[in-house]
Amino acid sequence: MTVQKLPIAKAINESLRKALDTDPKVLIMGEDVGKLGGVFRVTDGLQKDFGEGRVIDTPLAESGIVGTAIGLALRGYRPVVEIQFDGFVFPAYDQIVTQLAKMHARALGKIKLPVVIRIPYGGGIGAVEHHSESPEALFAHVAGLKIVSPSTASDAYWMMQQAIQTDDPVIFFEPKRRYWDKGEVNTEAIPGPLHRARVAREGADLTLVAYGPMVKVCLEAAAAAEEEGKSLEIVDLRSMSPIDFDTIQTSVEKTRRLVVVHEAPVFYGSGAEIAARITERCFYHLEAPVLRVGGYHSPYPPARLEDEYLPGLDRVLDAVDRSLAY
Amino acid sequence: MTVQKLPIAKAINESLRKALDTDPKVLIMGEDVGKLGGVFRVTDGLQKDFGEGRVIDTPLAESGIVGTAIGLALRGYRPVVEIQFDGFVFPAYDQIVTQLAKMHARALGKIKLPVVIRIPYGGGIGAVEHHSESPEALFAHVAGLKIVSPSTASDAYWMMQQAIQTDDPVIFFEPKRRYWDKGEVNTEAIPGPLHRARVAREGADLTLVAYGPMVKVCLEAAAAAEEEGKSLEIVDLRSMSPIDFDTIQTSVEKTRRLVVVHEAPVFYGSGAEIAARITERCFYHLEAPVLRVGGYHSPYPPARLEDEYLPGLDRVLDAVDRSLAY
Amino acid sequence: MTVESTAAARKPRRSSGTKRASAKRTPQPQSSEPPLVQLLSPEGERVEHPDYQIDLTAEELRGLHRDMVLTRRFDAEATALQRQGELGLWASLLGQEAAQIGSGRALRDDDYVFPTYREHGVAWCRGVDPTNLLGMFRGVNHGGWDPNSNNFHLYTIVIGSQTLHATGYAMGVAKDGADSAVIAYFGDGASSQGDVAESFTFSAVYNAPVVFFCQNNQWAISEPTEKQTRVPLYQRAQGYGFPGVRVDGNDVLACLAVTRSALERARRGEGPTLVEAFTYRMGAHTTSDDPTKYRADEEREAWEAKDPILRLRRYLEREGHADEAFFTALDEESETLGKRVREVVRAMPDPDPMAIFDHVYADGHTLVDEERAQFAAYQASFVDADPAADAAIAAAGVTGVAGGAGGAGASGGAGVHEGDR
Amino acid sequence: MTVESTAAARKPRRSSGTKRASAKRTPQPQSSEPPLVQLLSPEGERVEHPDYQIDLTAEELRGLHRDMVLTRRFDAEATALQRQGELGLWASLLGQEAAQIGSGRALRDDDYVFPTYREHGVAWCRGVDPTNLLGMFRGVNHGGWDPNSNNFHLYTIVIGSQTLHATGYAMGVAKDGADSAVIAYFGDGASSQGDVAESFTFSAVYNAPVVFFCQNNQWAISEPTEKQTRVPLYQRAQGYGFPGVRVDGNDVLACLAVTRSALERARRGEGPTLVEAFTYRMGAHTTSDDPTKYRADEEREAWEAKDPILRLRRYLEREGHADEAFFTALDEESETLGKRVREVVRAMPDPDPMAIFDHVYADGHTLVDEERAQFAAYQASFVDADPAADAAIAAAGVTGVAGGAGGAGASGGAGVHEGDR
Ligand SMILES: Cc1ncc(C[n+]2csc(CCOP(=O)(O)OP(=O)(O)O)c2C)c(N)n1
Ligand SMILES: Cc1ncc(C[n+]2csc(CCOP(=O)(O)OP(=O)(O)O)c2C)c(N)n1
Ligand SMILES: [Mg+2]
Ligand SMILES: [Mg+2]
Repeated sequence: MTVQKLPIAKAINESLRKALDTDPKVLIMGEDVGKLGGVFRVTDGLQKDFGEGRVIDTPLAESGIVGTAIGLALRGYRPVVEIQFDGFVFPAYDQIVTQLAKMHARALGKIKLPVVIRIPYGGGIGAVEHHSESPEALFAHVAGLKIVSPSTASDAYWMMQQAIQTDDPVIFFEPKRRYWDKGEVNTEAIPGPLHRARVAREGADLTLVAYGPMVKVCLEAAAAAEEEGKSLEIVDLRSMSPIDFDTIQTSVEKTRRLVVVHEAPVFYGSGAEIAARITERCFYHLEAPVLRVGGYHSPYPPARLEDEYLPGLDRVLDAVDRSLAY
Repeated sequence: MTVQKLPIAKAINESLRKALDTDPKVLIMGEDVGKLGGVFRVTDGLQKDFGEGRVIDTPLAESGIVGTAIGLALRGYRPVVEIQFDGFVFPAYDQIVTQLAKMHARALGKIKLPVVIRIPYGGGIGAVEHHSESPEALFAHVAGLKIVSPSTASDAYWMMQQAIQTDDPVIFFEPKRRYWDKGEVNTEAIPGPLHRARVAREGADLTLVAYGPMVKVCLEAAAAAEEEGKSLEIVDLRSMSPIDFDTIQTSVEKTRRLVVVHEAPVFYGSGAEIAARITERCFYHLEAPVLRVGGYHSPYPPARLEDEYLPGLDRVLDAVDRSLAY
Repeated sequence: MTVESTAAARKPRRSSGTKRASAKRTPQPQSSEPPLVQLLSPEGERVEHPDYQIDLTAEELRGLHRDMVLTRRFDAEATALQRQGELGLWASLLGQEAAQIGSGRALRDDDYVFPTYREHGVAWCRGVDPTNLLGMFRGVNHGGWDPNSNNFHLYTIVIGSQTLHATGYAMGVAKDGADSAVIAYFGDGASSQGDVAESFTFSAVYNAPVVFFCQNNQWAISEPTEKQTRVPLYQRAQGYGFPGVRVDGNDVLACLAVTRSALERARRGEGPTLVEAFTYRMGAHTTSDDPTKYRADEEREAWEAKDPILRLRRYLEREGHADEAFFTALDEESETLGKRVREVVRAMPDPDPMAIFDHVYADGHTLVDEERAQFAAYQASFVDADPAADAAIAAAGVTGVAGGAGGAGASGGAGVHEGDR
Repeated sequence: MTVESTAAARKPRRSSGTKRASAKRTPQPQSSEPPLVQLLSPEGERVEHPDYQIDLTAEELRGLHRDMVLTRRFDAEATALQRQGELGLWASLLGQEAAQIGSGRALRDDDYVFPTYREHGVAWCRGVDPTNLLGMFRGVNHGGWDPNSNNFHLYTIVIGSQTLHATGYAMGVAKDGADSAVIAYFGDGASSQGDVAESFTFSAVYNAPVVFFCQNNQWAISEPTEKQTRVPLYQRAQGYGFPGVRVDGNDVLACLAVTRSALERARRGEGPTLVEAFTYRMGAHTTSDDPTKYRADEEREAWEAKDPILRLRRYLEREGHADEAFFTALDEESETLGKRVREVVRAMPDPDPMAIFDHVYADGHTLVDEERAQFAAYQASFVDADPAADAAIAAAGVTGVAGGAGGAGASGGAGVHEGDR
């Protein structure tokens, strides 16, 4: 039997290990990914076992990391790049947006860019500035990139496998405050498609859509709501580009109410896209406007304020109540 | 009398000239802004009249341009930075997002960053790659920045005056394919607030929201629709952050239908934010879902396809018809 | 179009000690001027350099001349086609032929090239059909040739980005244990971009087999090189721990010798080299540019005297390496090339609008599929009489004009606006 | 807290020709090792350097010692406070006191500093109350001191960014015709960032009065300097056209002399200088880091012998510049400082949640206003019995729980979940 109970960080580690093991073209690159194993130890032990030629400590330059990963991909490698924290991806933004995302189309399909960019993201770990952000919308708007985020150990393992196998650039957002949450990983079960949403809990009265770190909060909210006699369905989005609108639509046609929850600021966030499109698809089904719960239009606050800033159980249930009140 | 008929590019030129003239702290910086006057001649003649100390040709490095503009602002200057084309702002993205946008908050208000970043944006000029993009959503999601775009010569003149006077960073998106469109500029009339939307045409049956280059398309669509007996109201948004939702709401409460039009890709675009928020605000007023017309989820195509890619009269009217059919 | 492979590029670097009759040792430029590797004077005289020897046959020399002449002819044709409205834009390499042909002919087939948007001469050396280069300037694609068929990457417009791609590619070459090398082209303006500096860092740290070939044509659109640097650009390499050399960019022999030496160094596993080819942009930045706004005619005139093609021609004639028949035949070949380019470009069709949705992803994306289908239905809606259109609408799976529950209304109503397209 | 201003920093660079008794000319490091400016040996002996003289009074020397000791004490206290849970994180400067105090004391009041996140010693020299530095590490703000009150900019976490701010600021200084200078701190790791390279380019081209002070502490978290560069970092400057100098970063006198000289050069309008202070990060990268994962204890031990504080103390003692009473008093002052820091930090209140909405913009933003009001109403909704809560809800202008037409429903229903908070 190949079922193990693993923390999310370890599940990713195992998935990277397997990829390194099975495909000699897979490389790990990033700051401190070698001996240290990354600041979150996600690449722990990999350099020791696969060598400095496969697990590469890079100079401290994100544009350089992504830019050289593109070059390596052009040479036939499959680099898996680590950006140390969400707030440090921006020096690489130009390479990601103008080169990585567009080069396949620029070449009319003649070259492929199988690059995975791993980004530990989100807040809740009491960190200093730039270490707690959720910039997924800034990538999802850009054609040519695929954007995913697991919420469970199993998804962490399998989605990483699939991301590495994908011939397109994938930005893999890792919910850093869930790194230590354990879950079962079956390393042999064939997973569903990378970009399909998952109904994480069935319910009848309202649909909550969330991804990454907020899935857990929504599950807790649903448990609390149940005690009040409200039945919430939870869709774990898993992929922010593409978005599996069909699964959300099916759920909303049943529950007739939708609340989207994410850590990222609401303004121009992924909730907006989901609200707009689901409202279009389910116009005659919706009993209430799609409501959004997320970050405010402010810089991510200092750690002592993050509990107030981050959507918690109460903020989610507040939105649920507001929706149900329509 | 101080009313002149000016092309938009010239209106901005006049506005920059006035700012240089009245405030010795105002600087113009960018690639080729000096002798050449910029590739669109928007800064034409300014270096000749104000000298190399005020109108500064910079090295070819966008991060450096914005980063040094931040330093100059900290020293008390008010830099107006030109990014040569929309697609070349990304090397500066880190400085804009992690520094320019956040520094005022980081200092708990003790320092101010009055930096204007001018970006000629959008397509329709038959250009090569990276010269036709509309990246406004990638900035509007970020707190600490203000995002505006004029659609008329008068707004070009006055909004630039106001942007320069603002103590916050402003990204000033200039609709490059409208640079040569003329309009009346009254250089003495006191304008409305920078971030207030403008009803560009009154109508009864449906509201079109647009900004920058698409306002003209929407006005033409409204004229065509009128011949078919449909009365369209047009809101020129003018500001993408903040968004004047009140003006849109007032319009939609009257017309009960809304279509948002922009050149940028629809997916995660500004139309999503407007659709989500207006649906929330006007849930019981809307007779149809808010529809969006914009770019596709693909890289901006080669010039010979841009007429198909860019929302034109027909695409707008198609959405109008779809909305009215509900 | 086949491109003559200049065999010289395969010769060992130090072939023999024999000197050409005309070779003489000229003093290197004074110390106030940065040292410049030159093997052919503007007057077409061979000069020797202690570090760079080259010994080409008459045929090889004629080959270089032919490359430069045909490249210039192609470039002129492209400029003309832009004037005629066949291209939206053209970035001329006029004046930079020696830098491009010299460096391009130093490459082996298995080397890999990362160009900017102006390396038409290098493309020529790689055997890329020059008409392929015109697609992006015509606006029918963004490049679109297969980089791997000639080891010539797509043109990169975002200044400096490609230097990192080249470095990464070279890191891969080293990993593979191959002995080929990579060359990255960039301009004097590009030298200011952070990406270029990062490529220096990465290539030095990983000892990547890459040659950075900077064509310092002294202008970045309207900005002279003084706006980018206080010191000659080749000096930058030293601070990153690898050698930099300045070469006369209008001297095809020197460019060939210096690039070859740098490539060999890379192959030997000794890491990167920066070559600064000191040259001049004889034309406008692109056809959209008007250099009279910012530079004096005299500057251009002074550089005309250093013309790279004239220089080699003088040498060929002086040495008797080429006769009148050669030049006449070359003129004819040029005209044939021009004619062919003209014809191919004029016949180049506009892409199918549906191409907007092609190749956005290699492995597909549901939203692209959905938008493709909607677009097809929308397009089809304009041809009301055509039964295929209705089929397309149906196939797209969008609901009818009535806008049924759960579906976005289709575009049926749009037909009335057909006349506006 | 006032910080003693070391008057030495105001003295002209070349004060007199008199040499200290202990001064002797030691051979500079061999050619295989890069030259390193040193004025005080690890054993505390004064050595001379042809280019850098310094002549400090005993009082000035004691001042430097005091600065270093108090900085180290403060740093140790902060580390302890992190262990106690009072801070979320701390980035210790242990081992870098000489680099920071030496360079910090070279500054004039009207000079401007752009630090990274580790310049606690420089902050000390600027007169920034050290407890101000702790807010961001405690998580109550992101910095928040007024940069202009001590000409000490906020800590910058995004590696390298501040070098461009410093350059721009220096461009402004030059524009103003002021004779002050700017100093930008960064690390060996940061040297790889494109922004740092761009700051070299801009400062050179505009001849900006800025000193780039790189503390090469040989580690960027777990990566040794070899992962960033093949050659000593000070050499990088040359390729951008300005001087670079490597100084013994554990020698406070050398750091003072070299920085002062660079600042004076900037003031004279001669442009930027790069100073590489060769030092060692004695502790972990931050309190979150575990260096045993990646470096050997012996390395640290070797560097302990070069300790910057011990070195100056030995010199003071050898020269009789300080007596036991001085050191005892300093120990007491240290303890007082530690105590005060402890007390201030423990008393540091959490910010008001409403602060989330403060200072996002200088001139306001309607969405921030709206979200502030909604948040206030939401917060108020948890205090059901409090009439002020209802007032807040009403003031926020949101409609009632019934979700009337055109309005988002308010948060009235949330009170039931109060227990979960
Ligand atoms: C990042 C970026 N910024 C700006 C531009 C606009 N631009 C195109 S070419 C050019 C000048 C390039 O000069 P140089 O590097 O010397 O190359 P050259 O054109 O002389 O061959 C500029 C500013 C661009 N393409 N990319
Ligand atoms: C752009 C960016 N990337 C990554 C990080 C994470 N990070 C913080 S400190 C550090 C190492 C910095 O090393 P160095 O510049 O030598 O300074 P030191 O910490 O040694 O003082 C890294 C990688 C960051 N803060 N910013
Ligand atoms: Mg150039
Ligand atoms: Mg370091």
